[in-house]
Amino acid sequence: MTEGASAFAATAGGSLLALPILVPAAGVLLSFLLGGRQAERIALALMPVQFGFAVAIASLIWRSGQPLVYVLGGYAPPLGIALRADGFSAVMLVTTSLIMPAAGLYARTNFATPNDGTERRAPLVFWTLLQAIQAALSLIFLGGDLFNLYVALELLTFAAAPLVCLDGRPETLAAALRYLMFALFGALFYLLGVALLYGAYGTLDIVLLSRQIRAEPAVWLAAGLMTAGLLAKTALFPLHLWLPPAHANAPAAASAVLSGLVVKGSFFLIVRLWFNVLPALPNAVPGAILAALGSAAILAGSALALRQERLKLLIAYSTVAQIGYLFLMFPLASGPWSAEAFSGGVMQALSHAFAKAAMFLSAGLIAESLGHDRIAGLGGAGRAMPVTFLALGLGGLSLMGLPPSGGFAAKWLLMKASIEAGQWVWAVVMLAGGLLAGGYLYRVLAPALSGNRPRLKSPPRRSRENVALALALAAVLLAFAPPTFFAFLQIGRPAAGAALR
Amino acid sequence: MSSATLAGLVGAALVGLGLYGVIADPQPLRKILAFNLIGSGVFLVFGIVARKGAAAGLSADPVPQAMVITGIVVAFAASALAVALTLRLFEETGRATLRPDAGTKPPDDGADAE
Amino acid sequence: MSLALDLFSIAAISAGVFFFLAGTVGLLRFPDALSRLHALTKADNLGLGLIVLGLLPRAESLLAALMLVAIWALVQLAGATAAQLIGRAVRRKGPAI
Amino acid sequence: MSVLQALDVGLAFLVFAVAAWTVFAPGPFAATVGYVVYGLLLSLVWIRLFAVDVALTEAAIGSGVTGVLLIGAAARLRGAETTPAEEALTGLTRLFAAGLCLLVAAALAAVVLLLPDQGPTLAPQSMERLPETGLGNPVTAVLIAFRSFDTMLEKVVLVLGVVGVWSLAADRYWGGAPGEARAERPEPTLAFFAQVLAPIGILVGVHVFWVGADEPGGAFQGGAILAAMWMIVMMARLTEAPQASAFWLRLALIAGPAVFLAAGVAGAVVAGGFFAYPPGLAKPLILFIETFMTFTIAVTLPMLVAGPPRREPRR
Repeated sequence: MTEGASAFAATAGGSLLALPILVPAAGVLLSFLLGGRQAERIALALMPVQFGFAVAIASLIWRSGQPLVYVLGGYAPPLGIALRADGFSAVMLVTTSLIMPAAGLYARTNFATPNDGTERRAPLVFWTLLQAIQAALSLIFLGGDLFNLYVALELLTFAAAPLVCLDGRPETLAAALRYLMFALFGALFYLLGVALLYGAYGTLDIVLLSRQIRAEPAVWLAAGLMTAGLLAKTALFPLHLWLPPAHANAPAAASAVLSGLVVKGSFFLIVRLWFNVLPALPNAVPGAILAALGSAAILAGSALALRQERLKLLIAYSTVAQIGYLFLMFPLASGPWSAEAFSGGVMQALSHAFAKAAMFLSAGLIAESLGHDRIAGLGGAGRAMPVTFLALGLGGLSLMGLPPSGGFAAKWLLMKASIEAGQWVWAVVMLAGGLLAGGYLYRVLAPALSGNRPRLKSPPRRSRENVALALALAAVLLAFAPPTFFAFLQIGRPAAGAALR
Repeated sequence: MSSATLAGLVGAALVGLGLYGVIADPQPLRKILAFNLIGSGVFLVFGIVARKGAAAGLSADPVPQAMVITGIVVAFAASALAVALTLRLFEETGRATLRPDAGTKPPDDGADAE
Repeated sequence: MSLALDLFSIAAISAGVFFFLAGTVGLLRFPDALSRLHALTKADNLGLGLIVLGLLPRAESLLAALMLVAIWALVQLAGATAAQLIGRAVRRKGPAI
Repeated sequence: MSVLQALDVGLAFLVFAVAAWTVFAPGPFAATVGYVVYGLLLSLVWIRLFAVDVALTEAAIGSGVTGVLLIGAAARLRGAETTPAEEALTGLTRLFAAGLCLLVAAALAAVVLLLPDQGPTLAPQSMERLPETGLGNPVTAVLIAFRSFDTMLEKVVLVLGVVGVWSLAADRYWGGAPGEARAERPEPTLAFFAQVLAPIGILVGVHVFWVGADEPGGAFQGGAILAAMWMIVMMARLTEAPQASAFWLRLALIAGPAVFLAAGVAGAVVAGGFFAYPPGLAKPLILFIETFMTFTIAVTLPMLVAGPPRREPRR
C-alpha cells in the first residue's frame, strides 16, 4: 500500500475532522443522561461550536487548496478508517451548522421544559435527536469509508424517524413507520452493495476503491443496489411515497431539518458514490436514468403540490419536486461542462436547504397563528403576518428559480450545462418545473395577500419570524456567490473526465 | 461447490425472499420479519466474502466478520424501534397499517380523534 | 479400547438420533398440543442425552466433557419449564392452540 | 460428495425453507416462531463459515433477543392480523413484485458465483497489527481497535434506539417504567427457571465476554447473554423494569459509548490521535472499554425489548 501512503498522510489540522462528529455525539449522550432542561441547553450551546468547526475546516481547505485527511487511531486504510473533507463537504457542513441553530432557536417555544424543570417527553427527545442528526450529517459529509458511512446512515435514520411522530397522533405514527421502513430498505441495499465491493476489492476506503474499480458485474450490481437504497432514503420519485406525510406531519422545526438537511445527506452519498467511488464506470446511462427519474420527480411532485389542500403538505410535495432537480446534474457532470453542472447541483442542494427550512418554519408559524394550515383558509393572512409570508415568498422565489435567488443560480447553471451538452430535454423540464412551482406558490400567496385580515389566535413572535426570514434571505444571498465560491467547490473533486482514463 | 459459495447462494435467495415479503405483505410485523430476512441475507454475503478472504492462518477475514456483528446489533435496534412504532399504532387505532392516506388528515381532525 | 469406545459412541449417537427422529415425527403427526409435548420431551431428554453420552468419550478435556453435560442439563431445565408453561396454557385456553 | 458437503446442502435447503415459511406462513405468530428457528439454523451456517464470533452474535441477538421482541409483539398484535381488503395487493402487483425479487436474487447469485475462490482480504494486515493491541482474537481487534470508530458510533445508535422507543410513550407515562410490574406471587415454574438459570447465565455471559479478547466471544455476545438473563428475571416477574427517569439507568445506557468516546478523545491527548491507544497500554484500556460496553449492552437490549414506558412514574 505504499502508493496509497500519500493519500493517508494526515494533513495538518486533519484532527479537526473528528470533532464535528464526536462533539455532538457527546452532546447526545450528555443530554440523555442529564435530561430535563439540560438537553436544550447542551444542544443550543454546542451549535455555535459546531459552526466554528465547520468554518475552521472550510478555511483550512481554502488555504491549502487541498482536501483535509485524518486517519483514525493510526490505522491507515484499508484496515482502518479515514475521514476526508473536500470543498463540497465543507460547504455542506457550514450549511448544516447554519440551519441547525435556526431550527433550534425556532423550536425553543415549542420544546421548552416547564419552569419547575420537570423532564418532558417531547423536549428531551427533540433536543437529543437534533444533536444526533448533526452528528450523523457531519459523519456523512466527512466519512471516507463506505461501511462507516453505513453506520452514519443508520444514525441518521434513528435520529430522524422518531421526530416525525413526536406529537403521537396516529397518522404521524403511520408516517414515521413508513419512513422507517423505507429507510431500513435503503440502508440494507446500501449495505449489500458495500459487501459486494469489499468482496471484489478488499477495501471500503473511497480513495483506494476509486483507484481499483473496474466496470465488472460485481461493481455494476453494487452500484445499482447502493444507488437504489440511497434513492429510497432521498425520496426520489417513485420512491417518494414516504416523504410527504412524514415531513408534513412532523413539528415545523423538525420538518425544516428533515426536508432541508436530512434528505441531502443521502443525496450527498449518491454524489460521493458516483463521482468519488465510481468515476471509472461509464456513467452516461446511469446518469441519464437518474436524471429521467429526477425529471419525473419535478413534474409529478409539482403537479401533486398543486393539488394539496394543506400548506405543509404542499411544501412537502415541493420537496419531492426540488429533489428531482438535484439529479439533473448526473448526466451533465462529465465532460468539459462538468464543473458548471456540479456547481449547479450543489447550489440547488444549498439553496433548497435554506429555502425549504425557511418555508417550513413559516408554515409552522402560520399554522400556530391561524390554528390550521388549510390553504383555502389563508385569505388575507399575509396582511396579518407580513414577515412570515415574506419569508415564505422569498423561499418560494428560490424554488421557482427566479432571480435573485440561489435557486436561480442553481437552475441557471444546470440549464446552461444541459444546453452546452446538447441535452435540451433537461432544460425543458426545468422550465416546466419552474412554471409549476410558480403555480403552486401563487395558490398560497395570492389569496394570502388579498382579502380581509383574519383574526389570529396569537400573533407570531417577531424573533421566530426573523429566524425564518434570515433563512430565506440566505437562500436569496446565495445568488451572489462569488466565483471563488465555485472554485472552492472544486477542491478535492476527482478530475472531470476521470471516466476517460 | 464450496460451503462458502453455497452460503452465498442462500444469502441471495434470502434477499429475494425478504424483498418479496417487504413489498407484498401489508402487515408491519410481517414486513419487519422480512427486513430481518434481507438483513441476514446481506450478512451472509459478508460471510462468504470473509470466508473467501481466509489467509495468514485465519480461516476467515476478520474485518467483514466485525462488520456483520455491528450490523446484527443495528438490525436488532431497528427491529425494536419498528416494533415499538407498530404496537403504539395498534394501541392508538386498533389496527396496524401503513396506508399512505393515513397521513393526509389535517391536524385538527387528528386532535379530535385523540 | 478405542474401538470399543468408538462403537459405544456410534451406538449411543445413533440411538439419540433415532429418538430425535421419533420425537419430530410425533410433533408433526400427533393430534393435539399435549401429546405433541409428550413426543418432544422424548427428543429432548433421551435424544440429546444419548448424543451427549456418545460424545463424552470423544471430549478433548475434562472441562469440555463437563460443558457437554452442562448443555444437556440446561436443555433439560429449559425443556421442562417450556413444557410446563405450554401445558398450563393449553389447560387454561383449551386444546385449540 | 462428502458427508460434510451433504450436510451443507441440507442445511442450505432447511434455512431457505424456514425462511420461506416466515414469509408465507398463514399467521404472523407462526411466521415469527419460524423466524426464531431460522435464526438458530443461521448460526449453524455461520459456524460452517468459520465465523464463530458471528455465530454467537446471531444466536444471542439475531435469533434470541430479536425472537423475544418479535414473539412478544406478535402476541400483543393478535386481533390486528386480518388485512383489510383494500390493502391486499392485486395479483398483478404480486407477480410484478415476485419478478423484481427474482431478478435481484438472480443477479446477486450470479455475482456471488463470479467471486474468486481466493478473494481479496485484510486478514494479513489484521494479523500484522494484532500484536499492538495485545489481543488474540482478530475480530475483537477489528471491533475495538482497527475500526473502533464504527463500534463507538454503533453504540450511539443503540442509545438513539432507546430514545426513539421511549419517545413513543404517552406523555403521562414519561419517566415511568416499561413492562409489567413485579408480581406479588410470580408464576412458580417460570420463577424457578429464572432463579436457577440466571446465576449460571451470568457466569456464562461474563465468561464469554472475558475470553473474547483471545477466543471467539466478546462484549456483544457476552452482553447479550447477560441481557437475556435480566429479561428472563423480568419475564418471571421476579423484578420489574426500572423507571425510565432513573439516573442510574440513564448512566448505564450511555456508559459504554461514553467511556469509548472518552477513551477515543483521550487518545488524541496521550497517544497522538483520536481513537489511538498508547503503546503497551492497549490491552488494559481495551478491556476497560469492553467492560463498560458489555454492561451497557446488557442493559440496553432488555430496555429495547421492554418498549416505551407504560406506567405512571413514581416520585
